[in-house]
Amino acid sequence: MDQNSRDRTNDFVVKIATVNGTGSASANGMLMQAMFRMGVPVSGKNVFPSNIQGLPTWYEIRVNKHGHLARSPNVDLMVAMNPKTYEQDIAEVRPGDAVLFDSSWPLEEELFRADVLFLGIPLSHMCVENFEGARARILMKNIAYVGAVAALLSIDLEVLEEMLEEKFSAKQHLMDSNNVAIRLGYDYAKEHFDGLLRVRIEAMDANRDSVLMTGNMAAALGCVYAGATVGAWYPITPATSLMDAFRGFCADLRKDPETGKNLYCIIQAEDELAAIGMVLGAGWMGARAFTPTSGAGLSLMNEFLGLAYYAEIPAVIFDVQRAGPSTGMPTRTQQGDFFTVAFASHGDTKHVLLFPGDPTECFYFAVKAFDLAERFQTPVFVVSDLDIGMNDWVCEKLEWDDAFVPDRGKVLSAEDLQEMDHFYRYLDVDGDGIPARSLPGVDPKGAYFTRGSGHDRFGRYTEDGDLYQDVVDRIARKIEGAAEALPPPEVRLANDATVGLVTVGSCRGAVLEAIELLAEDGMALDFLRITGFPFSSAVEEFLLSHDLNIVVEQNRDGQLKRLLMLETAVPKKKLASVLDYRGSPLGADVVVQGVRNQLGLVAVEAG
Amino acid sequence: MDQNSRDRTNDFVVKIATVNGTGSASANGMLMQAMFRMGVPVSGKNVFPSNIQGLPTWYEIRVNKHGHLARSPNVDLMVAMNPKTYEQDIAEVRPGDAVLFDSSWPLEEELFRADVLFLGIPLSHMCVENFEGARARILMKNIAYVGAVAALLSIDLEVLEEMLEEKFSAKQHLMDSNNVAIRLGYDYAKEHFDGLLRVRIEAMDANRDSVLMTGNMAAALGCVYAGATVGAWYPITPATSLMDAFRGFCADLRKDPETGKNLYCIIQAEDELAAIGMVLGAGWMGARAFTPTSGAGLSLMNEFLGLAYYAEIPAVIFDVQRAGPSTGMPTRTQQGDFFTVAFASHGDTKHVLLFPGDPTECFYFAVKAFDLAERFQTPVFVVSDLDIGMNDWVCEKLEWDDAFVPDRGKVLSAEDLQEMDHFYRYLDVDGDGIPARSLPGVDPKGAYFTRGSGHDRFGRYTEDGDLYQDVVDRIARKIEGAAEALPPPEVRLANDATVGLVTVGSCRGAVLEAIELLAEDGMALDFLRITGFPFSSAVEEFLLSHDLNIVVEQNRDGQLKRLLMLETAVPKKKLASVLDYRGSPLGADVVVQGVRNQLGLVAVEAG
Amino acid sequence: MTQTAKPSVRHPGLKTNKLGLTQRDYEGTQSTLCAGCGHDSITAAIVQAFFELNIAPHRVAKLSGIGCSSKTPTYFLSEAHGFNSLHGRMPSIATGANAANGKLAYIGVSGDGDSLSIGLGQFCHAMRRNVNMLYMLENNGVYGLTKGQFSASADVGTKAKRGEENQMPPIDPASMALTLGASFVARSFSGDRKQLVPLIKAGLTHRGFALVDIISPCVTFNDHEGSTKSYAHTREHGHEVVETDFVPLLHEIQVEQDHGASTAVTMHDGSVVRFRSVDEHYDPTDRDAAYAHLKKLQAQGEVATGLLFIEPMSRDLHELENTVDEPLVEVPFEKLCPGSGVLAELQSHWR
Amino acid sequence: MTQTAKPSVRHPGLKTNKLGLTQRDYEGTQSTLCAGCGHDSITAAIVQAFFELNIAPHRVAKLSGIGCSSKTPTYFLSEAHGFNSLHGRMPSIATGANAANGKLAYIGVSGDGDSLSIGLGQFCHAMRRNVNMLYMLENNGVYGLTKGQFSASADVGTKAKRGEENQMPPIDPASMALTLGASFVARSFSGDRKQLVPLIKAGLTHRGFALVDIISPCVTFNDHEGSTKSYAHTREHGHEVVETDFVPLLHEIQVEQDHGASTAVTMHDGSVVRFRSVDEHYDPTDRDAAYAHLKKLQAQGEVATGLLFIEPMSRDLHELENTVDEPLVEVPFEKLCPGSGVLAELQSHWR
Ligand SMILES: Cc1ncc(C[n+]2csc(CCOP(=O)(O)OP(=O)(O)O)c2C)c(N)n1
Ligand SMILES: Cc1ncc(C[n+]2csc(CCOP(=O)(O)OP(=O)(O)O)c2C)c(N)n1
Ligand code: SF4
Ligand code: SF4
Ligand SMILES: [Mg+2]
Ligand SMILES: [Mg+2]
Repeated sequence: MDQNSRDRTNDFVVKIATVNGTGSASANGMLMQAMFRMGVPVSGKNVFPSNIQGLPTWYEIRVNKHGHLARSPNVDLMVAMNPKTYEQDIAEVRPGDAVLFDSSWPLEEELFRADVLFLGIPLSHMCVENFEGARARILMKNIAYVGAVAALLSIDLEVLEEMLEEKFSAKQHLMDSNNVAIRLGYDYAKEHFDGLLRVRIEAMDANRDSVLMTGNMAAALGCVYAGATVGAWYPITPATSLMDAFRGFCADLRKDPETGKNLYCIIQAEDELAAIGMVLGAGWMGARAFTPTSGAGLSLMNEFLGLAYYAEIPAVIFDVQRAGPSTGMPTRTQQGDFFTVAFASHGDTKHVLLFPGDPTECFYFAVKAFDLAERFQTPVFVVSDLDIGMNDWVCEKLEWDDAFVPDRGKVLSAEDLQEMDHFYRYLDVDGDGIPARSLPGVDPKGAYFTRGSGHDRFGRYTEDGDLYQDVVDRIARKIEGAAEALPPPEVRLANDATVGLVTVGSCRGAVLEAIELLAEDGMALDFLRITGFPFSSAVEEFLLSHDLNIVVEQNRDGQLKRLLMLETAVPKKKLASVLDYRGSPLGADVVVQGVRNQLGLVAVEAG
Repeated sequence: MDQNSRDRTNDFVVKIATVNGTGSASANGMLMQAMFRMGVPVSGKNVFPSNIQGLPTWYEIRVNKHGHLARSPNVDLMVAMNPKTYEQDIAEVRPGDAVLFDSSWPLEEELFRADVLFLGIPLSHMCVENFEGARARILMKNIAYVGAVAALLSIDLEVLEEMLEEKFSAKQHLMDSNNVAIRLGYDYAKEHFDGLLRVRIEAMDANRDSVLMTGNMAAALGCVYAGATVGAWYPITPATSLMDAFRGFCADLRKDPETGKNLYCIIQAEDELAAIGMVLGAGWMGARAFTPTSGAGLSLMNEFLGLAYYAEIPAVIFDVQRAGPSTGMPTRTQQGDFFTVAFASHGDTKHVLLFPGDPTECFYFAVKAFDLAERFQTPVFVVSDLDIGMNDWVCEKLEWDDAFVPDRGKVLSAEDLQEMDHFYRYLDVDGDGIPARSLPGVDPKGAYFTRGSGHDRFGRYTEDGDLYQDVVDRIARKIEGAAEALPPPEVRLANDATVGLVTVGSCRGAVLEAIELLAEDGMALDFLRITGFPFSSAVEEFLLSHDLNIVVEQNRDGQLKRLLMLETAVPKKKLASVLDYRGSPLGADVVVQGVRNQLGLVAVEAG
Repeated sequence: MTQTAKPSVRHPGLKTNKLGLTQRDYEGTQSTLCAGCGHDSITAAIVQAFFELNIAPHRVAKLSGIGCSSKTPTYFLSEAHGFNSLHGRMPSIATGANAANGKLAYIGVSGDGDSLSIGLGQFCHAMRRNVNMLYMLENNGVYGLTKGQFSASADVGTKAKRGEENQMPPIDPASMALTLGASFVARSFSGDRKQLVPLIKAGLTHRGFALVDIISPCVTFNDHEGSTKSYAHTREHGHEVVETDFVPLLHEIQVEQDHGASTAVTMHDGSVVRFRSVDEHYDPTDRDAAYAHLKKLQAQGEVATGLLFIEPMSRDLHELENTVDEPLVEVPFEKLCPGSGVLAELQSHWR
Repeated sequence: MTQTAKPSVRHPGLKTNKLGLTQRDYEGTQSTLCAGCGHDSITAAIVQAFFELNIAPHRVAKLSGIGCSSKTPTYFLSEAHGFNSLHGRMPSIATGANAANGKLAYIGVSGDGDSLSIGLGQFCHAMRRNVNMLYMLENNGVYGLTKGQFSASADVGTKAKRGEENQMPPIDPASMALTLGASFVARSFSGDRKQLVPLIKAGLTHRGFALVDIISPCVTFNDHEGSTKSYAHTREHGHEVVETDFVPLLHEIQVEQDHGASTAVTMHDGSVVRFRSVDEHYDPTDRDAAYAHLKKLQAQGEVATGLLFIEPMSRDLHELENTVDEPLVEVPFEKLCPGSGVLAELQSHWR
């Protein structure tokens, strides 16, 4: 569809270019939040550097009345607040689009383009005039551009003012200056540029059942609700905010009312080897314990993960993926750890994975992960990514059933133990591959020796090949058995489609949008989103029932596709890949183009 | 074939059951070595516990005139020297076979079997009579049973005596007592049991071009010949003896003749994380550096391996595999690390692997590994196992071409650098995916920054998705390019076979023997032994050209088969598995049975 | 949660403790170490100490890393839950376990390789967190299980069995612990059961991390001449700086009053550790003085033994983290899950 | 292998050193740290020290781990080979590199998180091996790059920006280094260039592991009241125990003779480190006395700075390992490969 003829009310992208460490992140968040409060579907993606202060950073807000909230490269308004990136920011703007810039200093001649609308506001000058002190001036400049953008897009000023009120109700002077700043930008823009933009926002009622959350917040809250008591971690972007959020929730919700003491224990470990070790120690004791981490941390946990697998110790690991390999791009998103988590540690292993697609699922899957870890007595990974984990998503409100009872799996009480003739830790009595476990300190009869070395079904040390095999075969069966206990995949069927688009995690939105776009071109595609590993039979059925399955994912090597090759009966020739691993949240444009290429179709808009 | 009607001269198995830490290992080795010197194909497999002293241990010697030297479970003579395992040892003996035991103390009634030949020699009594001191008596008892076995099997006593002479020429009293001990056993057995056994040994001339080596010795020697100067490691069974051997060779061969100082540096690191870090530091400097390790150590190296991959630093890692997962059975063999090494570390990675099939190849592949590591600027893994690494193998003598020049790959000299306009570390100028590298200290123009974080082709830090992708795509191409530079797979074709047996590493002998056995039953099978990864086109061709490829390997999950599924075009249904992961070297019986099962054939000898 | 009778037959003649258990009940399976290994003597001391302290075996968590030393938890307290973890990683397992359930008695067994090489970081950080556990470092100067390589505690000039001399300076766990602020630091010798048993008891009673560094000769790889961790060398150069007596809280019998310059320290639980300084003026509650004395002896080639330092009222992990008194594993789910109302309230702010 | 002219234009007015290089030639790319970060001052001191020592930049290997501090090698010596490795793992990279080529100058830059938490083991073992390198520990008490969590060097009671108090006892790298037998231990302050530059020079000249622990305030996360690693706190509580002057071997000008109680130590290469004790009788060559003094000051809330300890004739990795003088990377292949004859001979015994 032609970009210019579309009605772009509630359908546009604003991109804001600033410098990190200057307070722009919270200003940008405000802007996005205001749009959310206007009831309009919106998303915000933070593109930030791996340093603390002084480098270019961007924030992309997409508004889409149809609810397509994947990243879109089609910027309608560029808020160019960082002279260091003027050149690239202005170059990115398409003909007819607009640039908002700080005209306190003249823009260099050669940056101007005739086909672009340049909206200059002397933001810095205005702030120097209105505020005292360097820091305040920098901060208020951010608020001023928020005001200006509000005016340009017709964002309800009252909504913004209400937000300032909530935020600063206790600090009158801050509220005053923020209000002044908002007005500075707003009034200037209204006066000079009113009605110039082709895009605008209009109140809707799409967000009634939605909240704004990051995946890490939601996952942390899931840990609280699941009854996790021990969290051990080592700081690493983009997983850090998960533990920060857990700590925050616990401080509010997990103090013993009588003593004020903590009903939780969070340990900042000396490194990730220790963090996972602590989780295993706590899990062995019977606590629900977890660790959030990312790439490098996972690699360091490898040895312990094999121990947990083989000694059958529950543990929950959040892998908030970032761009690898090695240190890679620590502040960029990617889905490159699938193989690492699926087969972590030397020797024969296979792990249970959950793949949330948005923050809401981060909450539910976090709760599920603890149930699964205890039920299957094995590490369970919740595999999200930087996009889900750290960006604010508009998503379905969380619900909690107060009748929920955690699934502790086969944990034996003192009474259970007393009733048994003998307790054998690794004996499968009912054929599901899952033996019962006892907890330390509960009863002398439950005592056994946990170890990563060869053991038989009775828990005795062994170097006998058959006895050893007996146990590892059972563990393999146990893990296979987890497949149907995982959350079912998300399937959406078109009519008579012979091609399926398969995806995972944060790619969901872009793929669904692409399916709509391709449907508009008459191409029917089915949709499958993988939510767990080992794969359930529904996954295999979907794949087998399509002539071609195009797997869309964010890594170089097509890791999900390769897992499907390995772990389902689908013939390899029925699987193809669309990959994007440049570190940005996926956009529908990439998927559309990729699918067209795969299907040998010439892009409609090409040439 | 009927076991009893075969001519079993030079075709039998002797199994010796003792207690570890009592000196029996060297006695057993002597026995095996004597047979080797008689020119007969022979192999010895040491089955030892994961402790230092006092537990049961076994040594299995197979003699086979046809050169089939895989482990065989068909024991013809059980030398039962450990009363603690009498029961299982005697139970293992097949009807008609013989047990040699120490009759100093009576065998318990219930252990006797009517269908087995019991040959009792009062070894302990004889040693008490002939030797002084507890330790000497224990040691000499070992030598005495060697003498007895020699008599029973007609091993040339002179050969044994010559060996004692070589060993103890400097220590007359030891030579004397050993000679006495040998005679004690020999004479007693000759006198009482002459001609009783159905098996015997006869001199041949099969070993003229062979030597006795362990894989770890050979690999260590390969490191010496490749010019490796830095070795860093952390002790771990079964990799320890590789570094011990390297140290030994270096002490002899790598002293500066003038100063007596070391032309090498071996560092016992504080752990495996440090060991691989040291190897990378040395590789970065331009030294050929390596580390030997096994399962747990590999897991700990994960993070650094990703750095080496992405920052393109040469390194050689010997993975002498043992039974996993986790600590597993540290003194048992397995091939369970294929996935770990192929995709080590988080993010998208793929590593170059070499799979030696015996000690001879350990030598050549070690040399090759350093060439490949420098040529492709990446970690190269030599993946062997406990069976190859620690057992004595009769194998082809090593040859060395004095014209050999190490392939350092694209290393720039000061002159090279001076001639360049600019040096850019990660720029591929000739399309093979391999950039040139400079070494620290050589020339200011060569200076660059090595890092595991995002970088562009010029070596500059980047968070730009396209520039990042450019580099990781090139690295993927580079690694693919290694496929044809690896040693070619071993292929043996039968006539008109439609089924291929595919294997790797130490499984070679058992698979070849199985092919012969199955051929005797009229079943023609082709043979493919994988020697490297990424797989060369020859591998794919072989697989595609067969209706079915049965992959024989020693792990639970069919890891090699799965790698072939992932990395070749062969349809999955053309791949099947025969697996044995109980920790013992593979036997042909397991393969024959497995192949029969796969092909839906009822075993000929069944029921 | 109740202590129950052991099914095994009781020898009526055997002495029982307050729980009605015999010393046998504190044993484990048969050792598979080399005959004469120092580690086995330590195992015996552990058995005796637990027996005498009247600790219910199933209320003990016994943990270890990997090594000959780390095998020993199998050889004591078969009714305790055991965890033979990974090489060098026992401290983190113990920390997490203790965080989850601080009401068990924790004993960790490690070796010098396990603690001072691969596990150095975890070892130091567990000390820093003052995890309430007894940490037994069975120190033989070599890697026993991997056949005799020098460990990081081997002294300069120590000769290996095959003759090589160690060149690398040693790490002394006791002085390192003092430097890092450990709250209980002792050193002993596997051959000195009389000294070892009270130290184990005091360490178990101490609320916090109690390090007992025990010279424990490896008869197979490091008991020859030229080794400074041999029986002979340790007997000759061990130097007791302070005699220690452990007096449990409920000890009925009056302890003998004939101590020389005896001082007493009261522990968290009210039991008493009583010292008699052998070296004049040695004060095991003065960290810096203890360090200086240790170093002085070391310079003379002497190995200070005894309870070198104790800070009985130090704050352990749970105090540092302000956790509830109840073990976290016993907190009912209802107290942990805030419920639907809170969830709705929380989310009302996320708009 | 030859030093060549820099292509960049020279400002004729700039001072040059013996190699004809200006201080500019010792700089790197523009820093991306926060304005005012202590680490940037340290970078400036490093630039000055290398310049004044006349070291050819390309004969320097500069290494680091991960963290804000670990980014700084990009900001100095752009003509040196650099290695920004993994979090906490720089010591092993440096050890391997040094083993392969002991003839370069090695400088490692690390942070308190990098060295004292994840990297504690490697840090200690590199010290133990006495790897010949200058190790700059840029110590700010927090994890800067991951946004301000307490590090293991944070003092008890230190307040975070948002108010929480640190409870865990700190690890002091200097006293730990003394305990572990480090051969060169110094402490300084990023704000004290005058003290820092000679320490860097001495550390670079020292043959062995030279630790310089530098309090380097993190202006973004740890420079507020309640922090013991702030500019204000360090200025107030830093206590120089000894003034240090570094006199390179070929220094033509006679050093001033007006030092008070000045003592001098001669280094491996003949250069001289000259001390003037500020605290009476402080002797930086007496390890145990230095330790005691450090601890005494610490108990008073003071941070001892200066060259705390030096053992100039200690044996470094290469001496301990008895490697040839020539860098191993320069030994020709012919000297390394024994050839076919030896192979045949060897194998004649393997029968
Ligand atoms: C990651 C890892 N690396 C190496 C090993 C091999 N290993 C087993 S025990 C041991 C050393 C044990 O030494 P120490 O802790 O001193 O115990 P000791 O046997 O002397 O009692 C080593 C290196 C291992 N188990 N795991
Ligand atoms: C294995 C691993 N875990 C976590 C991280 C994340 N990380 C990066 S820097 C850092 C801490 C840096 O602190 P410090 O060394 O004190 O340096 P500073 O930034 O304070 O100078 C951490 C935890 C990482 N890079 N790698
Ligand atoms: S090898 Fe040494 S440490 Fe191990 S059991 Fe034997 S004597 Fe003990
Ligand atoms: S965050 Fe702190 S340590 Fe990092 S650059 Fe900023 S001031 Fe320096
Ligand atoms: Mg030891
Ligand atoms: Mg820091």
